[in-house]
Amino acid sequence: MEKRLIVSSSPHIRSNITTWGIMLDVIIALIPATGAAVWFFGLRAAALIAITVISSVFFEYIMRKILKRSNTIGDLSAVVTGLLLALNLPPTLPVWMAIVGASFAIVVVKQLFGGIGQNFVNPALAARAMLIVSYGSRMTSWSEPLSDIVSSATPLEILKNGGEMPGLLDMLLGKIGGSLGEVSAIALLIGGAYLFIRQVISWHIPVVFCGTVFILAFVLNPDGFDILYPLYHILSGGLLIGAIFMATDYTTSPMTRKGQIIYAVGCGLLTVVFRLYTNMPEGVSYAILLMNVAVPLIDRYTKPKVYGGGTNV
Amino acid sequence: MSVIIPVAIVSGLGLFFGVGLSIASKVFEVKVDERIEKVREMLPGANCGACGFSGCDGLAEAIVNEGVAPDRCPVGGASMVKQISGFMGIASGEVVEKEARVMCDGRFDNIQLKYKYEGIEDCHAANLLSGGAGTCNFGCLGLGSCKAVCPFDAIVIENGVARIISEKCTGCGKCVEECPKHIIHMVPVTSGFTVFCSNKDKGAVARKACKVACIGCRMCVKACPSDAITVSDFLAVIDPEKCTNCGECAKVCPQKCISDSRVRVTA
Amino acid sequence: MEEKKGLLSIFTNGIIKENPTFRLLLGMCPSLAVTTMAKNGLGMGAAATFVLVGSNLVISLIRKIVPDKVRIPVFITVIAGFTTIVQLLLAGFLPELNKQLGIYIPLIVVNCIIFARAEMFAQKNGPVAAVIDGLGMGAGFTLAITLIGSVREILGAGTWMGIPVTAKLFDPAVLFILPPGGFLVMGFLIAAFNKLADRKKSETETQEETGCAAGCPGCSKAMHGGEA
Amino acid sequence: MKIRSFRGGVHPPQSKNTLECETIKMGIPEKVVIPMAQHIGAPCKPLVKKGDTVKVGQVIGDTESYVSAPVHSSVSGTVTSVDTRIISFNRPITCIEIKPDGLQEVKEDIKPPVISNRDDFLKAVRESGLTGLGGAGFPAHVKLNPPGDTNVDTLIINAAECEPYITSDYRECIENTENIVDGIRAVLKWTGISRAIIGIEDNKPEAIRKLEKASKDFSEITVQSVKTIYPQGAEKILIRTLTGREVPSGKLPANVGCIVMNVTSVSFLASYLKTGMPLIKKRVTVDGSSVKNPANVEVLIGTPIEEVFNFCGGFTTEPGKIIMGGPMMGVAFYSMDLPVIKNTNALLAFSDVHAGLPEETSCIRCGRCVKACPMNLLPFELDRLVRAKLYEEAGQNHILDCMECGSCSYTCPAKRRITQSIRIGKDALKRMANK
Amino acid sequence: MKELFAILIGAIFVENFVLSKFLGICPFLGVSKKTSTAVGMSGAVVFVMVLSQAVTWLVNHYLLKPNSLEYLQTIAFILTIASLVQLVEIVLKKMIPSLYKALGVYLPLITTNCAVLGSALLFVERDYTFIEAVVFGFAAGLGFTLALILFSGVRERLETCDIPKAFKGMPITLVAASLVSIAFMGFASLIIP
Repeated sequence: MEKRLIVSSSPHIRSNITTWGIMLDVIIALIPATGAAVWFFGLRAAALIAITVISSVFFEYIMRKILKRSNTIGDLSAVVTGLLLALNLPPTLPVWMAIVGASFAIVVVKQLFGGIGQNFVNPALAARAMLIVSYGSRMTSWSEPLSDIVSSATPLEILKNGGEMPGLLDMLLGKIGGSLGEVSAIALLIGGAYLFIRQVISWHIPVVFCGTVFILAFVLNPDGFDILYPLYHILSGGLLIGAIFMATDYTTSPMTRKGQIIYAVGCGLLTVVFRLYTNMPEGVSYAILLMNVAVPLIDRYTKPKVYGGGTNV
Repeated sequence: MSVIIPVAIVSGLGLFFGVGLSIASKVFEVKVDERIEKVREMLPGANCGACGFSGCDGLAEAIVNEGVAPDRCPVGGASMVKQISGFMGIASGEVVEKEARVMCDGRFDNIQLKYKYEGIEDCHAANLLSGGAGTCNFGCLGLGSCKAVCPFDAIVIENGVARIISEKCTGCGKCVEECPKHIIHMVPVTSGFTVFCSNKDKGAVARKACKVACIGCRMCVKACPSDAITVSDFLAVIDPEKCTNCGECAKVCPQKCISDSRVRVTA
Repeated sequence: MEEKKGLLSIFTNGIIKENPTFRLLLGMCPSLAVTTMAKNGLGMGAAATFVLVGSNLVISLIRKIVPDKVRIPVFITVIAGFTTIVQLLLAGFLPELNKQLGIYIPLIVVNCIIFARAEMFAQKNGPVAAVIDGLGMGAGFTLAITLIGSVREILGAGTWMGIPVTAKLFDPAVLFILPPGGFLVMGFLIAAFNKLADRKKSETETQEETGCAAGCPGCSKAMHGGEA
Repeated sequence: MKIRSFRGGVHPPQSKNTLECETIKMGIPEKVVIPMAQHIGAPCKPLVKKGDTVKVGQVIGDTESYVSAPVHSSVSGTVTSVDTRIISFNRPITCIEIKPDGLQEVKEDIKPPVISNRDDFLKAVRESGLTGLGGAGFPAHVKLNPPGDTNVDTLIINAAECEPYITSDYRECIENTENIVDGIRAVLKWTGISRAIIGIEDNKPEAIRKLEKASKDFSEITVQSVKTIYPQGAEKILIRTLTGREVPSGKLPANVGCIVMNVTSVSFLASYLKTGMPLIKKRVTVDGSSVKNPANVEVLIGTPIEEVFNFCGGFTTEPGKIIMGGPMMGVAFYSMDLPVIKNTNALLAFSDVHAGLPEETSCIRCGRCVKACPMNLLPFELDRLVRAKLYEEAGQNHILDCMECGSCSYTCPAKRRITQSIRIGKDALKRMANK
Repeated sequence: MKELFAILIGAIFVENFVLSKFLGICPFLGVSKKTSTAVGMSGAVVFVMVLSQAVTWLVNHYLLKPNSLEYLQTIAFILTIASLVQLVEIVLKKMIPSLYKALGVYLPLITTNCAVLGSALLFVERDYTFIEAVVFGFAAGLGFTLALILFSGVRERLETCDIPKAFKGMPITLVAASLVSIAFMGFASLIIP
């Protein structure tokens, strides 16, 4: 048969941005934080991260196979989910629990809803919340950085229950207790800057999120006025990793600028409420998850004004 | 005494509300469509909301006014669905059982392709691009838009042409509406011989487009003993009301575009 | 129900084909709320079965006397009466279980299963069939929520009916005895039921279709008036 | 000078390889095929039949209908057939095929039109056969005669050729600068519009300089450079960029006081007023990875595209896809027999490597399409709704306001075919409306 | 005042009727397909909850308690609620058709909404005063509203998701509810001032 020309609908050219490329950028941006985690918590941390990532990819592969759907491990999204989940785990967590978390993230949160782009809450965060609810004590037992000593407190716990706070420099570098990836503020900020430069994320969500936390923590400080207090809130716990990497997850954040700002303010507000008014020292995960749930509604009410003055319904 | 007080209170409450309600319902009466009431009575009345409507009244209204399927109610079970469907069927006056039929046999062995289509698997999308990739401009595009809308999995795409599995077809007509080429028609289930072509071009053009295109030669018209076939726009159409399924038309058709659809059903 | 059914089929109907929890999706609230333990499921199921059987019987008996207009309030009263009886019985004999189940016992009154069966079955059938239907539905409900309770208890607390079963295998995930676990287990069990029902259906379908197994090439030949 | 722009848009690679290619005239083809509908509006009825001899500039198709423009013969020769073919739209169109005799005898009655008032002018514009040369092909006399309830104060000349590859308007600015200015002045004079703004992208300094120089004596004409971003040259977008006005949904530019004309259109108008020769030829950019010698070619209307490609040295590799127009909004064709028509501004041929589209994956809701959409729509949402067949909801989300510029599909990292899906939705809505 | 605030916050967030007490699951799952219906339903629920709390409290306090007939609660309450809802429906239909159109169509669903009866039973259990009972009803209604409206947004999105066949419909809805419920776990340890 003679050769036939291709006919397709315009446009006939495409940009070279791909899902794969975006995910790769996120992974690159997480390298400093991952490095910091391995530096501070040793090989055990490296093993935990590797196993979480591998099992995420494995579950993604298996689920797509079972559901008889196209294979999507090539888009690297499962790697990102696994990596983010691993960085949100305490260094002492038993490996099998991390695997349970990865299966929850990929199977229940992501693939049951149709896979990439269709989950309505962030898989890594939902898995973390699920692990916290299920294995509360394991998920909150921390270890001292650069040693094997099991310590009892993260800066946020100290902030809540009293005690001596670590120095600002230690907090910036990450020489504090906490989840693998959340300790080193500087590594996270480097990653954030990379994502911003690569135009993978815009500044709106991280900056408004952190800004809201800063202002509210400053105003609601139970011990009176102290500029250090809100700063501690920013630098400790999962705020930075949450604001830069989790709250900006495309799938579970609003589409428009206006929506993103409302969403980020909501995240900040809920974070402060959870940190100050509940028994838990940390609330970033729940705050983002709750705002994830609200995203469809935010999207619905923040549709842009159409050219020519029409409004979206 | 200890028995009388509770009984008195309960029946008192019952009486009070009963009387109050019946008075209220009389005073505030609002007329409702009779059919809605009838359907409402056939529904279970659990008001559980599992159907997605506001209780049984809401579903009854939706069934009557919006044509929602009664199987939305998970409570009633099959017998209720049948009962309501029957009631609605009688109400809308449908008696003849019909099924859908794709009036095209432009399989890949019968037609050529003008181009290689790249894009969304949807007949409308392809139709927007110079009327689709096939050489016949009237034929099935084979991208399965009808299959996608069929609620009963009754359509398969074989070799570039949609085919309807008549055992599964309920005659809902969704595919008829969907087809951009308008080549799916509703015919009585008893209808046998069918012209499997929709090409309205002149004979020569049609023949070039598809090996089994109707060229409007009128051989079948002459052969038909019951005057059931008419040709307009170079296309033969069999009137199922007059057709006796004798098969004379199929015998004479030079293009072999008339065949007995029942053969496929029972084969 | 016009056609006469065997009493046995009425009974099994409620357990499998029209399982109130998994197939009809009725009575979700108690199915989720009290199923943190298998035992609670069993207790709740028994209580609901009692009310179901009782109200089905009474309604079936009085169905001819009650005018249509007031049947709904009457049904509610009957159901509420039986619920109160169960409540008092439980409080008297099984105070522990009563405490566990809490307000969900009186809430049987608004359980859609009971009302739906009253409307759909008891109202149209004789007392014997109605009682059997009540038993079947009750059994189906009981089995279903006991199953949910078992899964949640084993995964969430590592015990079954209070007996430790998984102590050595893994740490129980508390999530499962909390509300999210309820939704989750319920969702998975219904999906599993769907899958099973689907498989059954497709089995029968493939059987039907084997009649046409060699059909398609044959058919298309037939379509061309026996050409070739 | 201040450079103006709009919100949204994308930056596809410019690929303007033919910027410096001076227009070459192509000779008389073996045959010409002239469709009776090369514009938006009623198709023309053929005025000649098989066997007739025709001359250059002779009217061979016309209609009574107002929204239409006559069709002229581009060659002298013999009519060999009048039949129905499927050319550019999804409907059969009557076409007149002419075999040229090579003499190019000009029809005797061709002479410059005499114009003394607005009506004369509009009549002449219609007779010239001019339809919008930029893209859609809207008859020019209709455009220049807006409904009575509008008050047009600005003539916008669209020289923002934002599609990649195409340089034919740019060549017009360079080669026929005087004609452009003359054409603008004629339009302003006879329609009574007070000012004209030439909108041109800031990556064409040479053209800007020439236009500024040619128009410096006429204060009513301003040259305004605009940012180089796609789709700057879309009518509604250019209006907003230049005047800040937004054309309401379903309204005409005239409703906000603007008329937009393509730069080649006004230039042709000037030459028509001087010579009386109607629209029979067109400058076409020929480019693409398969084309041996990319060029700007002046082609007689009706020339089969195969001959145009051959004129440019043929193909280096066998093409996998042929596009009439630019790569963003152009239409892909399957046959090399198609003729060049009035609004053809480019012919692109791509080799197999560049012809196919990447595979579609799931939307990741990254929001790039929302950011790119110049109409402020939610392309991802429209895509989702159309695929779920929720056409009415898509309509409520202004799917009909989409101008199919393709920015969303271009920028999508998941390579969703958003524009195509929007077309399906618009088509479905139109069908529903017709019912 | 402080107690009322505690009741309010508690009933909306901490012991959210739907997500942590499993009350009103049927309408939660049934009517959450579209945000618009969810809003209507929520309005109707809040309205009826407040009204029924008031009336059942009066029935309990002035009819049952003095005669020590607490064991008749279930019957008395359900009768009261059922009749009340029907009365409201009939009256609205005639008197304020516009409001009926917005809320009334959801009223039949409320009779069997265990949230209404549940909140009545709970105020007895907790020995609330009249004001407290009404506020409790209002707050529980708001909690229901919050969950329902949030969830309706999620479900509208689920509508076009590519969900595995066995999970289509109720199962995926329950899994989604589970995830929403996990998100609400954040409120579980809220310290109420």
